[in-house]
Amino acid sequence: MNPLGNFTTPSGFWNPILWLLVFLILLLLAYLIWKRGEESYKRGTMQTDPFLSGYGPESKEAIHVRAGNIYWGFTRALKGYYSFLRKIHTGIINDYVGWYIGILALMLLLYLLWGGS
Amino acid sequence: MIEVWFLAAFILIIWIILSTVRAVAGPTLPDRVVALDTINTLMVAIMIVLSVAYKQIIFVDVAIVYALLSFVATLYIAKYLEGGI
Amino acid sequence: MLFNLPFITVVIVIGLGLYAMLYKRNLIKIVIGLSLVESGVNLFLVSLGYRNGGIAPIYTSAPSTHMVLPTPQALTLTSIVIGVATTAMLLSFCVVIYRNYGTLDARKVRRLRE
Amino acid sequence: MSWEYLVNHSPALIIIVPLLAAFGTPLIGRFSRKAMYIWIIASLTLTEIIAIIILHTVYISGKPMVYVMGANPYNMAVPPDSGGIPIRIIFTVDAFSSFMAFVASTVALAGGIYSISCEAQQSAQEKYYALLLLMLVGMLGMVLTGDLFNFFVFLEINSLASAALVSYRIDKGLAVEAAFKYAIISSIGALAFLFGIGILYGEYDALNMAMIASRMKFTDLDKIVMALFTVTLGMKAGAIPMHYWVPDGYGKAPGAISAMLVTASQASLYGLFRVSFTVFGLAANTATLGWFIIMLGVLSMFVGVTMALIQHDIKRLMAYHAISQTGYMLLGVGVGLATLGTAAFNQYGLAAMEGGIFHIINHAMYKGLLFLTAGAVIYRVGTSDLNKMGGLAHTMKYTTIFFMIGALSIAGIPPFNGFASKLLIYESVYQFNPVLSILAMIVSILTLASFVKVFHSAFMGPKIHDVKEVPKSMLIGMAILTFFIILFGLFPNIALNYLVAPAAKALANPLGYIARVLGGGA
Amino acid sequence: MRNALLAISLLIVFASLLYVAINPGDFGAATGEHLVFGEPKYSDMDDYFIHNGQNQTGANNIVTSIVFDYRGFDTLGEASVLFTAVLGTGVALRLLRRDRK
Amino acid sequence: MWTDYLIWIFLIIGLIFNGLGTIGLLRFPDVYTRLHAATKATTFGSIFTSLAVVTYGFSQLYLTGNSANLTLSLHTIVAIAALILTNPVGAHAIARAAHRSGVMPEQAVVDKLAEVKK
Amino acid sequence: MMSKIVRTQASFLYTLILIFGFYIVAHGHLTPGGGFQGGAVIATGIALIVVAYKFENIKGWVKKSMLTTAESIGLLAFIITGISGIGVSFFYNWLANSGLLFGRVVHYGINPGYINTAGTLPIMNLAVGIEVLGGLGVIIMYFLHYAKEVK
Amino acid sequence: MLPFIIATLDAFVIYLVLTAGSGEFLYFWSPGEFVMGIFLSVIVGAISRNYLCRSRNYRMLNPLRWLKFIVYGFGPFFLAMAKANLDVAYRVITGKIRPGIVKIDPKLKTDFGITFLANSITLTPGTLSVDVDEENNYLYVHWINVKKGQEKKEFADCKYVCGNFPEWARRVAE
Amino acid sequence: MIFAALLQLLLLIALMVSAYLAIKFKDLLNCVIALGIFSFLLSLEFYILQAPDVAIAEAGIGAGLTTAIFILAIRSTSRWEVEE
Repeated sequence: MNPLGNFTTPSGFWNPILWLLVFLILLLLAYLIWKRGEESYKRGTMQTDPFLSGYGPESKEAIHVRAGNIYWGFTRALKGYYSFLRKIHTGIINDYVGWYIGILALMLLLYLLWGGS
Repeated sequence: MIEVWFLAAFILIIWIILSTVRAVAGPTLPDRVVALDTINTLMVAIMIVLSVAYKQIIFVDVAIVYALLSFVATLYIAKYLEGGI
Repeated sequence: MLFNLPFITVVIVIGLGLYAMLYKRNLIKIVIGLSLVESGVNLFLVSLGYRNGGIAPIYTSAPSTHMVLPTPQALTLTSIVIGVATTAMLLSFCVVIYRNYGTLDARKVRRLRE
Repeated sequence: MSWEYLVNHSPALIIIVPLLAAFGTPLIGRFSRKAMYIWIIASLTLTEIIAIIILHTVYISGKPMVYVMGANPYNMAVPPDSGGIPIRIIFTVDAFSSFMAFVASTVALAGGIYSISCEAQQSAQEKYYALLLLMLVGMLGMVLTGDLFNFFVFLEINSLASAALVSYRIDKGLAVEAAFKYAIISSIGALAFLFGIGILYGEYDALNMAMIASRMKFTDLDKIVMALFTVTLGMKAGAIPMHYWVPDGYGKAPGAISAMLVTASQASLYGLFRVSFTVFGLAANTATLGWFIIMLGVLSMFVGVTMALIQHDIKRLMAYHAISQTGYMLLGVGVGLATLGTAAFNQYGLAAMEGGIFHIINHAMYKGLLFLTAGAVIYRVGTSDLNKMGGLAHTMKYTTIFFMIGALSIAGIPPFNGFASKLLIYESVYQFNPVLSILAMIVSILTLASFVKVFHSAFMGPKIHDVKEVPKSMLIGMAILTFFIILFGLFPNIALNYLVAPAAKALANPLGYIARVLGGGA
Repeated sequence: MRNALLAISLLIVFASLLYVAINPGDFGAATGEHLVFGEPKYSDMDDYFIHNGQNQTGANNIVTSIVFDYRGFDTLGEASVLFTAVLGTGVALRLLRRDRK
Repeated sequence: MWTDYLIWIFLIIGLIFNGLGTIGLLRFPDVYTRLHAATKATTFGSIFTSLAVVTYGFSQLYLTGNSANLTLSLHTIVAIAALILTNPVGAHAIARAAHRSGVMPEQAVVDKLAEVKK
Repeated sequence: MMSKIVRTQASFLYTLILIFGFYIVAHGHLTPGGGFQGGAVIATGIALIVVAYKFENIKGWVKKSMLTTAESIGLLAFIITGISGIGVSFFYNWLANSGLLFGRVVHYGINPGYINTAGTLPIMNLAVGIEVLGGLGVIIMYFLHYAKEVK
Repeated sequence: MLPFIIATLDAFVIYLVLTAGSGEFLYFWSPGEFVMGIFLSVIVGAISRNYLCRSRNYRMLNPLRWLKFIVYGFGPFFLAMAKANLDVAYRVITGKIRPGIVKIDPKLKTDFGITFLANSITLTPGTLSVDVDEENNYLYVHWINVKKGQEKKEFADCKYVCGNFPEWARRVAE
Repeated sequence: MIFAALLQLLLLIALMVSAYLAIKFKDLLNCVIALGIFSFLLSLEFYILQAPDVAIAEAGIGAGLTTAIFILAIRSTSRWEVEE
């Protein structure tokens, strides 16, 4: 029972310490590569600003992507699925109870017809 | 002798069912409250009679609780109707 | 002799309560349905413990010792108190909802959805 | 002597301590608020310590602890003159129970410390803390008891306390609406559960789980009981077609309570596993039940995560994730249940169960942490709408770090603890049915995606709100859970070998459970 | 559609519960696994209570001896439920500052 | 024993009056007259059925000497007292509430209370 | 406020209900009843007083803080009675058949019912009775206050 | 202090009635019941002292009044009640009614007296007390068979409405 | 003993009827009254099933207090099931 050891899964093993070591080494490598990059840039000057064909950048509040707009394409693509989901989330308490009763009925049917030894 | 008490209780429960008719039909709310009150009183009678039928003296306590407490529910409804509370 | 009539009554009462909970739109009506279901379950528990010709499980001067089963009665006591507690709490929620929403219609009390 | 005494009586003490504290809280809260805080934290810490003692004891002895309420001596489950039937209420604490008790008390401790600052502005605080303790009592009772009716009672305590706590912020009535819905649905579920208990009692004249299991014949009535139990407990755990109360309740509760509600759901899940394995596991053909639970799990995973993607309320989003994560546990344990009794069980079914059970502890920890951070954000920003947030990382550094740890953990990024359990589930479920495993991975990816969304819109970006870091006690509360996340992430062996594997074995071995209770005294 | 589905599920649940309630023995069929009103199949636990409750606890009322002794822990839970409900009612119906007249 | 006949008589009187009360409840036209029937007749009838029990209790006490029968009689008397104390007040409260909620007596020849209200 | 007749009668009935409730509580181990039932009866008595009088008067007479204190004290007494048996096990009835207070020995069979029996049961009954009367009474008071004080 | 003692004694007497026949020592009551009864009565007295003696009116402590009360209860009252029921029976069967609400002035002063009278009226022939005037103690009585001519008067005659009950009420309660 | 059985039969029928009434009315106060009647009858049924403890509890809690709480709640909300 070595706490640092690896534990076996049905088809292999997993050892977080080993993984962490590898990860750290990779991080070090990445840092080294990053270090080798261009060193002539200076922060805070025009050099780091984006070039938008002559226009100045917009204010920071305006370019912040709001939560409602993220994954717009994804929801758009799955429109039918989402409209169905929105339809069943009615928020009426009777429907809450109704779903419960419905699943109970399904379960009862399932068990009484197929379940059992 | 036991049969007599059961018979009495049986007749009393017929009266209760007849009173329930007033609770169903009663045009106004006070009518239904009257039906409730009648049912309470009859219920106390039934309980006392049945306690002899079952030869269980302690069952009378239930009847006392009934007689004392059913009245409170009536008072609440009455006070609501008066516009009190 | 009674053809399990108490049990059938239990089921009908529970069915009526469930019907009220499913189809009635008023929140207090739903609470009434819930208390009907609960009364049905209580009656079920007590009638489970009945033994034909038994007397109440209390030793007094009654001659017989052929008693009905006491455990379901103890369970039912617990259940009744739990029931009144639930009812009181639900009704207090109803009161607060009415005050904030101005209605008790379940179709209008649904600001939380999706 | 006293140490042994404490160990022997610990199953009772773990209930007594928070209950006594809860009863005393309204009295103490009337005199001094500070004394009340000390009282609460002391009792929660004591509960945690006792939970650890129980965990240790059960692990060392390797068999369930039995504590009989009111018996002489305390562990005489079956009186000698009763003909081999248990009479009293028996607490049967096996590895799974002790482990759930540990989780519950840890999250409650974190939530209690967190609440001190978070709820400082609210009125009726003594009621809040008393309810918090009662909720903890409910969870502990549910996981420790070995008696069906007692389980029902604690289920009701848990439900009512949860509903009352959800309604704690009565300001706009939204929280009360959520609480009403939750209370209605959990009451009807509890009544269905009670009806099932009634049927079992009528059939077998017993209330003890072990006794019922040993007498179980699996007639048609038992099938109905099984349906009532599984659907009710699945509903309480938040499985999908009955999940509607989850986003409402989790979303509108105070931060610490959301974290505890997660644990409460896990306790219901415990009940589901306990009932399906121990009570019905011997007599029933569990394949149908297993597949049903798998289906519920898959639905929960997928629908939960896709619903989470489109939310713009931070706590509702997390609530949908909670549903989705519950799906993993249902999947893992469902696979175990579906293979129970076959050769495949030892091959991968046990591993799947281990994964599912390990996921319970991980889920309770990281989801609790996420809800606490969400509460911290709401505490400072004043709104829960993600569209109105942004740039919080500039000022709330610690909160951001905690949130990142939680988010990475829930998405299953190594080396945090979510990964370990998910890996177990993926691999074992892959051997059972590859499609399910692939689905689980997709869900994991979507989880990551939606947390990227939260992280981006709340913490990244320009500074919109001029806010300070949250008070210290809230940070302590979050830090406690973070500690366990990192601990279980870096050293999964501790959890797996000490907690999860015994729990899974205990669950898979109903005969041992029955023998322990019915097999005589000490 | 919705109402039809609800009605069907309500009917199924109702039928299942009715299945619990109806004793086929009344109609001539074989019984054995059904509940019969008035004739519980096993009663060993309750017979233990009836025969030993009075000696062990000293209470004539066996129900009380079960409620407070054999299953006293349930009663503690029940009392806690009532306490919880009172606290919950108090939380929900507490008066905020703006609520006062 | 002669008390048996007494019990019979009491029971019959009680049942008849209870029945009359119920029939009056069904037959009378408005709330107030129904209250007359319900309150008076059922109280009286219930008292008589209870008196039958009291008689039974005392006769058994005399016959067997078992003090439990004394308890039976005394408790029944307490129940009667409770009935007498609560029923008229309940009737009064209902009548007053009905009048205040606007249910006027039908076929009334005079209504002094309504005149006062105006 | 209900009429003078109701008020006067309620005052009489209050004592009757109270003592009857306590009778049920104290005889829980001998006759049907016990802590819960008796507490409910007493709480109904409080409800009777509440309904019979004016709200302004009730606010002064029946205090919520008193009732909640009663509730907490009852619960604490109950659990402490349970804990007192923890030398053997939680909820152990150590007073029964001991010859001490409430410790009269009772044998199987019919007896007229002696109040001095049943060990810790009467104590628990009293504790639960106090708790239930406080709890149910304060629920009524909460509702009444909310109906009256909130605009 | 006096209200407390009265309430305690009242409670104790009721308790004794409820537990009679329990003991072997005093034949009626066992010593345990006595002790328990005193304990509970003190609690009840402490709680209900302000309600039982709200009017601070101790006239009812006179044993003579109790005697009168008992005489009244078994004598005129019981007869009137029996008559009332025959009356109701008659009206139920025939359906002959002539209802109306009349006002009477019983000239009683105390709360207890008016309560006593109202309850008696409700249980006796053809009358039902509907309302009471808070200041002047006038009773509004629903009369099932209003006597011809009475509906014209401002105050109906007590003699027809409630017989000599006001006298009894005065004797017992004032 | 035939009367005991008939008594119970009628009682159970009355129980079902009052349960139906409790959800039928549109006026919630009527519902509460019907629920009160239901509680009384249920308590009598408990009594006949030899459960006096439960009968007292049902009489005290179900019939007395629950009705009171319901009426207080209806007082704070609306009396009619369908508003407007």
